[in-house]
Amino acid sequence: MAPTPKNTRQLNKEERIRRIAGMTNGKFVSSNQVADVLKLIIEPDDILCLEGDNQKQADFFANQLATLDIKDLHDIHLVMSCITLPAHLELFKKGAVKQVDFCYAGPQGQAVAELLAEGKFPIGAIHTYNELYARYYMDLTPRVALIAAVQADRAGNLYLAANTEDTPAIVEPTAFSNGIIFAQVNEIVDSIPRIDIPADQVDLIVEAPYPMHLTALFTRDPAAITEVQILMAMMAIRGIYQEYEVQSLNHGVGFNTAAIELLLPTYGEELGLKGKICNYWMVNPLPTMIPAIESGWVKSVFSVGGEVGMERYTAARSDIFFTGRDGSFHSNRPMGQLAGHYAIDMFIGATLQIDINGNSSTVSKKRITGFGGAPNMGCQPMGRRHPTKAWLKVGAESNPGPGAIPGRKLVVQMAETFQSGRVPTFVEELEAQDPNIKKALHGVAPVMIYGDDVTHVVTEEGIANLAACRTIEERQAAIRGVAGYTPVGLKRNMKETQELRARGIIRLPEDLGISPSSVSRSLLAAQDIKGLVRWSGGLYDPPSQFIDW
Amino acid sequence: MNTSNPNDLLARFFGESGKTLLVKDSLITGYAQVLTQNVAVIGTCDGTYIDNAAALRLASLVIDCIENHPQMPIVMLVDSAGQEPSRTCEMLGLASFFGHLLSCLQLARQNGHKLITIATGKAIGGAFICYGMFGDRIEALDSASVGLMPIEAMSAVTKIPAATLTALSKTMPALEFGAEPFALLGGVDEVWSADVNVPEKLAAVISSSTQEDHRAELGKKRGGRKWAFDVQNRVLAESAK
Amino acid sequence: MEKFDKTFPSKSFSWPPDKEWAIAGVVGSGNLEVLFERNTESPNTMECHVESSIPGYEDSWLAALEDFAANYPAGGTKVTIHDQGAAPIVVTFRLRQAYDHLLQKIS
Amino acid sequence: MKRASLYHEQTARKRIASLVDPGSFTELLPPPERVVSPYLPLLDIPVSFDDGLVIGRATLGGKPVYLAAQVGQFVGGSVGEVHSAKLTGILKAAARDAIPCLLLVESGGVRLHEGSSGEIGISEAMRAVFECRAKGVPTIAVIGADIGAYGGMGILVTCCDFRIMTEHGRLGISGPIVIEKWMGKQAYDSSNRALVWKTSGGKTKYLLNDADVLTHDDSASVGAAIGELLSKSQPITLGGLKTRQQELEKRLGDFGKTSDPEEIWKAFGIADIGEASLASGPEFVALAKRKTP
Repeated sequence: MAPTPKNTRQLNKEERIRRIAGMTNGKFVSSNQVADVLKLIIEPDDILCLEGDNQKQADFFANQLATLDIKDLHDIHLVMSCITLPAHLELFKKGAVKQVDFCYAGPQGQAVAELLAEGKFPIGAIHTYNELYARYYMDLTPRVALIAAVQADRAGNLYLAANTEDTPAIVEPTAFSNGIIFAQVNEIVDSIPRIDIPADQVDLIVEAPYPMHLTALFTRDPAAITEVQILMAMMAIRGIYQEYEVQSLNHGVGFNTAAIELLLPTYGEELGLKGKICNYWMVNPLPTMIPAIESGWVKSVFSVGGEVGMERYTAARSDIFFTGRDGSFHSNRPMGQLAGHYAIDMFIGATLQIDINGNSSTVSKKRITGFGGAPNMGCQPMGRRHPTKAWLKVGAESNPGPGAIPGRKLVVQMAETFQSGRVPTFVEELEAQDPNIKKALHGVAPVMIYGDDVTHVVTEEGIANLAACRTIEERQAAIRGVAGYTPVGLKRNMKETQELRARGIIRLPEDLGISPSSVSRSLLAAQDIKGLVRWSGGLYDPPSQFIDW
Repeated sequence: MNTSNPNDLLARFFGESGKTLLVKDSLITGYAQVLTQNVAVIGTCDGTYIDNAAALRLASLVIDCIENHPQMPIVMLVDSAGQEPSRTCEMLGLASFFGHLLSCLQLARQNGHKLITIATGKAIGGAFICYGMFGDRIEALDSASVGLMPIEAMSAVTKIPAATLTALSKTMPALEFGAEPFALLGGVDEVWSADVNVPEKLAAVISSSTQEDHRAELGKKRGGRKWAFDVQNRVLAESAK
Repeated sequence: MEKFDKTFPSKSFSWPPDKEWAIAGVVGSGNLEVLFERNTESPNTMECHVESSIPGYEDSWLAALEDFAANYPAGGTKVTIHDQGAAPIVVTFRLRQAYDHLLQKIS
Repeated sequence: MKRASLYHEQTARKRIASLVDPGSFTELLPPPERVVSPYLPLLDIPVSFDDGLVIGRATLGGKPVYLAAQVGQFVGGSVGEVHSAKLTGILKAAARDAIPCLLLVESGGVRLHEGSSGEIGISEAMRAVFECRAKGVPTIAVIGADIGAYGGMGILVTCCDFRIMTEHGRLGISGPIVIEKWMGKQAYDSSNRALVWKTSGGKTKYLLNDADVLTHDDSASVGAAIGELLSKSQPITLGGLKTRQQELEKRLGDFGKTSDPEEIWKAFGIADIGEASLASGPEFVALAKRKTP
C-alpha cells in the first residue's frame, strides 16, 4: 500500500535542485547550460508547463527543449496555452510528449492536424484559456514551469512589462505546490520598474541570448478594411450597439470589429452615440482604437495582453489603460477573461464557419486551430446576477422561462457569407463534427461558440436576432435569411424570411436606414496605419512591416 | 561583318568618318558623315544598360548639335537591353533623365533637325523608348532584336504559359519579339537586309523622312496593330463635336 | 472565363431624360464593373449579361441578379457585368451604386 | 464628420468627379461604346469597358480641360493598344484645340499582355505630349496613387510640363520587385515599404524637383494645385535644357555616391527624418529647403 502523502513533492524538488548544484550561480544559470539543466530538472511523467500564448513566447526554452534527445526528455505531459512555434512541434515529432493539454494552435493548425493524423499528437483536451488555468489548480498542476519575463533583478524578482498575460496564472499553482519555476529573461538588471513576480516564487533564471518572441497580433491596417466590412460595421452599430445601448464590451481581432472601432468617431458621432455606448472595454490595446480614445469615446480598457508598438501610447493614456506605478502597461489574461465572462454587455467576434443552428468553429479537417479565449466571453455567464440595460433587454427578448436567469449577454457573431476564395461561411454541418476530429478529442466536437449562446448573427446581408427566435426552426430560418447566396442561404424560404423581417428578427440594411451607396472608406476615422500614428500624436510606434513612410 | 563590334558597325555606317566618333562606356557620341552629309550621332552598343550618366552624355551631344549645327540630322543607333535596373538610379530619378533626353530631341525636332533611328542590336523596353523610338523614322537591321521583351520574360511576369503566348504570337505579332514583327506593328519603318548598302539607305531615309508620327497608320496598314489608328481618330473626331 | 445571359422580370424603371447609362465599380481582383443601359425594347425586364473570371458560380450570380430585379424597378434596363472574382455582396453593392447613379443620388 | 476621401483610394471616375466642376465631365468613348482590349479575351482575362483609361472633357474652375484618368485596379493601370490610343488621342485633341490636358496617372507601364503594341503606344503618346508642349498647351500629370507611375508611364510623365505628386505617389521606371529580382534582396528589399517610398515616393521626388508640387492626399488640394498650373506652360528652350542639364549633372555629382534616400533628405535641410517621414505633403514642404532652379 502506497505511503500516505506527506511532503514528497517538496523533497523531490530539493533533490532536483541538488542535481544541478555547481551549474548555477544562486538562481542564475548561464544560457549555454540551459539544455543540461533542463535534462536534470525535468523527469518522465512530469506535467511540464511551457509558457506561450498567441503573443508572448518563452521561445528560448522551447528551442532548448527541441534540442534535447528523446532519452533525456520523454513521457512528458505538456500543458501550455498556445502551440504556435515550430519548436513546439519538434517535441511531438520526436515523440517526447505522452499527452498535451492546450488551448490554441492558430497559425500551426495545419501542422497539428497532420501530426494528429500521424498519431503523433496525443490530445488530452483542447481548452479555453481560463479552463486550462483552472485545471492548473486541480488535476494539471505543473511540476516544472518554464516562463518568460522581460527583466529580472539580482534578487530574482521578475518584471513582465506590458505582456503579463499568462505568467501569474502559471507561476502561482506551480510555485505553491513545490514545483520548479525557471524563467528566461531578456535582461538581468540592478533594479526593475516594478515587481510582477516576487523572487521567492522563482527558482531559476537565465538571461536568454535573444529577447522573447512577441507577435503583433492585434495590429489591423485600416487600409485593408473593405467597403463590405464597413457596411457590416454600420449595421452592427445601428442594429446592436445603439439598439441595446451597449456599455461594456469585448471586440475580437478581426477587420470587422476594427471597422467598428474606426467608425465610432465618425458614423457613431453622427448618430449622436458618443458617451452613450462603448464606455468600458476588455480588449488588448488595439491600434485601431486610438481615434475613438482620442475622441473621448472610451472610459477604460483592460487587456489580456499588450500589443507591440503601443507601449508609449498606453503609458501616456493611463486614464484609459491599466498601468503600473512606473506608468508601464499592465495586462492579465485570466482576469481579463473573467471580466469578459461576467462584466460585459457584449462579446462580438468573427468566425470562419457557422452551421444552421448558429454553432461556430474555426476548426476544419485540415486545420486544428483550437479555442483561445473567445468561448469564455462568447457564452452566457450563468453565474451573473448584476443587471444592465442591455443585459435585461436581450433577456426580455429571449423570453426567459420560470427557470431562466432574467438577462442575457449579447453574443454577436460577425461574418461575411463567404470567406476568401468563395468558401461559404454558412454550412449545414460544421467540419468540426468530423468523426476523426471528434475521436481525437474523446467525443467532443471543437465548437468555438454554441448556437444557444449566440444572440445575433451579422452578415453583409443583414442581422439575425437569434435570441428572439422562439423555436429551433425559426432560428434556422433566421440564419438562412442572412446567409446570402451560400448554399445554406439559397435554401431560404422567401415567405418565412419576409415574416421574420416583419417581426424584426431579420433586419436588412434598409431596415436600419443604411444605403449601400452611403458606404465609403472615407467614413473611417483613419484610413491607414500612418493615420493612426497621426491620431496618436506620434505616440504609437507601429512594427516596421506596417510602415510605408 | 560583325555588328556586335561597334567599330565595324560605325565603319559600315559612316565609313572613315566613323573613326571620329567617340565610343566610350558602350556609348557612341560625335559627328560623322553619311556619304557626304554631316550628321550628329548618339547611340548605344554592346547591348548596354542605360543609366543616368549615359542619358546625360547623349543629351549633351544633342544640345551641342542644336547649338552649333543648326538643322543637322541626328542619327540614333540603338543596341541596349534596357534601363539600368538599380535602386540608386531610381532614387536619382532615372525617368527624369530620360525625360530630359527626350526633351532635347524634341527641341531638335522643333528646330528642324531630322531624327533617324536605326536599331542595330538590342532595342528593348525603356532603352528604346528613351530615345530611339522618338525618331522621325525608325529603321532596324534584320539582325536586331526589337521589342518589349522576349516571350519567356513576358510569361514569367504575366504568369501566362510561354506556350500560350507563343501560339498566340502567330496571329498577334505584338506578342512576338524581333524586328519583323515590330515592323508589322508600325514601330519600325523598314527592316534592312544584311546586304543593304547602309550609307545609301540611310541617306535616302534622311532625305525622305518627315516629322509626323505615322506609326499607328503603318501598324494598321501592315495589320500588326489593327486598332490604335482608328481609336486615336475616333477620339479626335468625337472630341471635335 | 464564364459568360452567361439571363433576363429577369422587373417593374419598369422611369429613366431620367438626361441619362442613357451608368457605371459602377472597376475590374480588379475581388471586384467588378456593372453597366446599366437603356433598353427601350423591353420596359419590363432587366436583361443581364455576365462575364466572370471565376467559373462555377452561375447559381449565386443569378440569385443575386434575380433578387435585385425583384427588389428595385429595373425594367427597361440592360445590365452588363465584367467580374474578376467579386463576392456576391459586391454584385448587389455595385448594382445598387450604379442604380443610384441613374437616379442621380450620387455623382 | 466624414473625412475627405483620400485621392489615392479613389477610383479613376471618382477622381475625375471630385476634381472637375460638378456635372461638367463628358466622357469620350464611354462604356456603352465598349472600346475594349482585343487581346485580353484571348488570354482569358476579363476586359473593362474603358480599357483602364477614362478620357473626356470637363471644366475646372470654369476653364475647359481634357482629362485622362488611369484605372490602377485594372491590370495595374497598364497601357495596352486601346488604352494608349485613347491617351494619344486625347493629347492630340488637346494640342489641336489648345486646351490643357490633365493626366491622372496610376500605371505600372506597358501592358505585357499586349506585348510591343503598348510600348509603341506609349511612345506615340509621348510624341503627342510634346505636340502639346510645342504649341504651349499645358500638360499636367498627377501622380498620387500607390501604383504610381512606372515603366513607360514613368518616362512619359517626365515629358509633361508639370508633375503634381502626393506622399502616396511614386515615380520611376523599374519597380522595386523587378530590381530585387535582378540585383538581389540586399540591393533592394522590395518588402521594405519605407525604403521603397523614400526611394521613389513624392517626397524625395519633390526635393529633387522631379515633382513640381507636393500636395495633400485629397482631391481638393490636388484640384487647387492643378488650378495654379492650368494657365502656365513650360516651353522647351535651349537655355532651359542647358540649365536642366547642369541641374541633373549636379544631382549626379551630389548624390551619385550614395544609395540612401535619407542623405538626400538631409541635404535639403530635413533635420528630423522621423518627423518628416510622418509629415503630410505640405508639412514636408515646409520642413524642406528645396532649391528651386
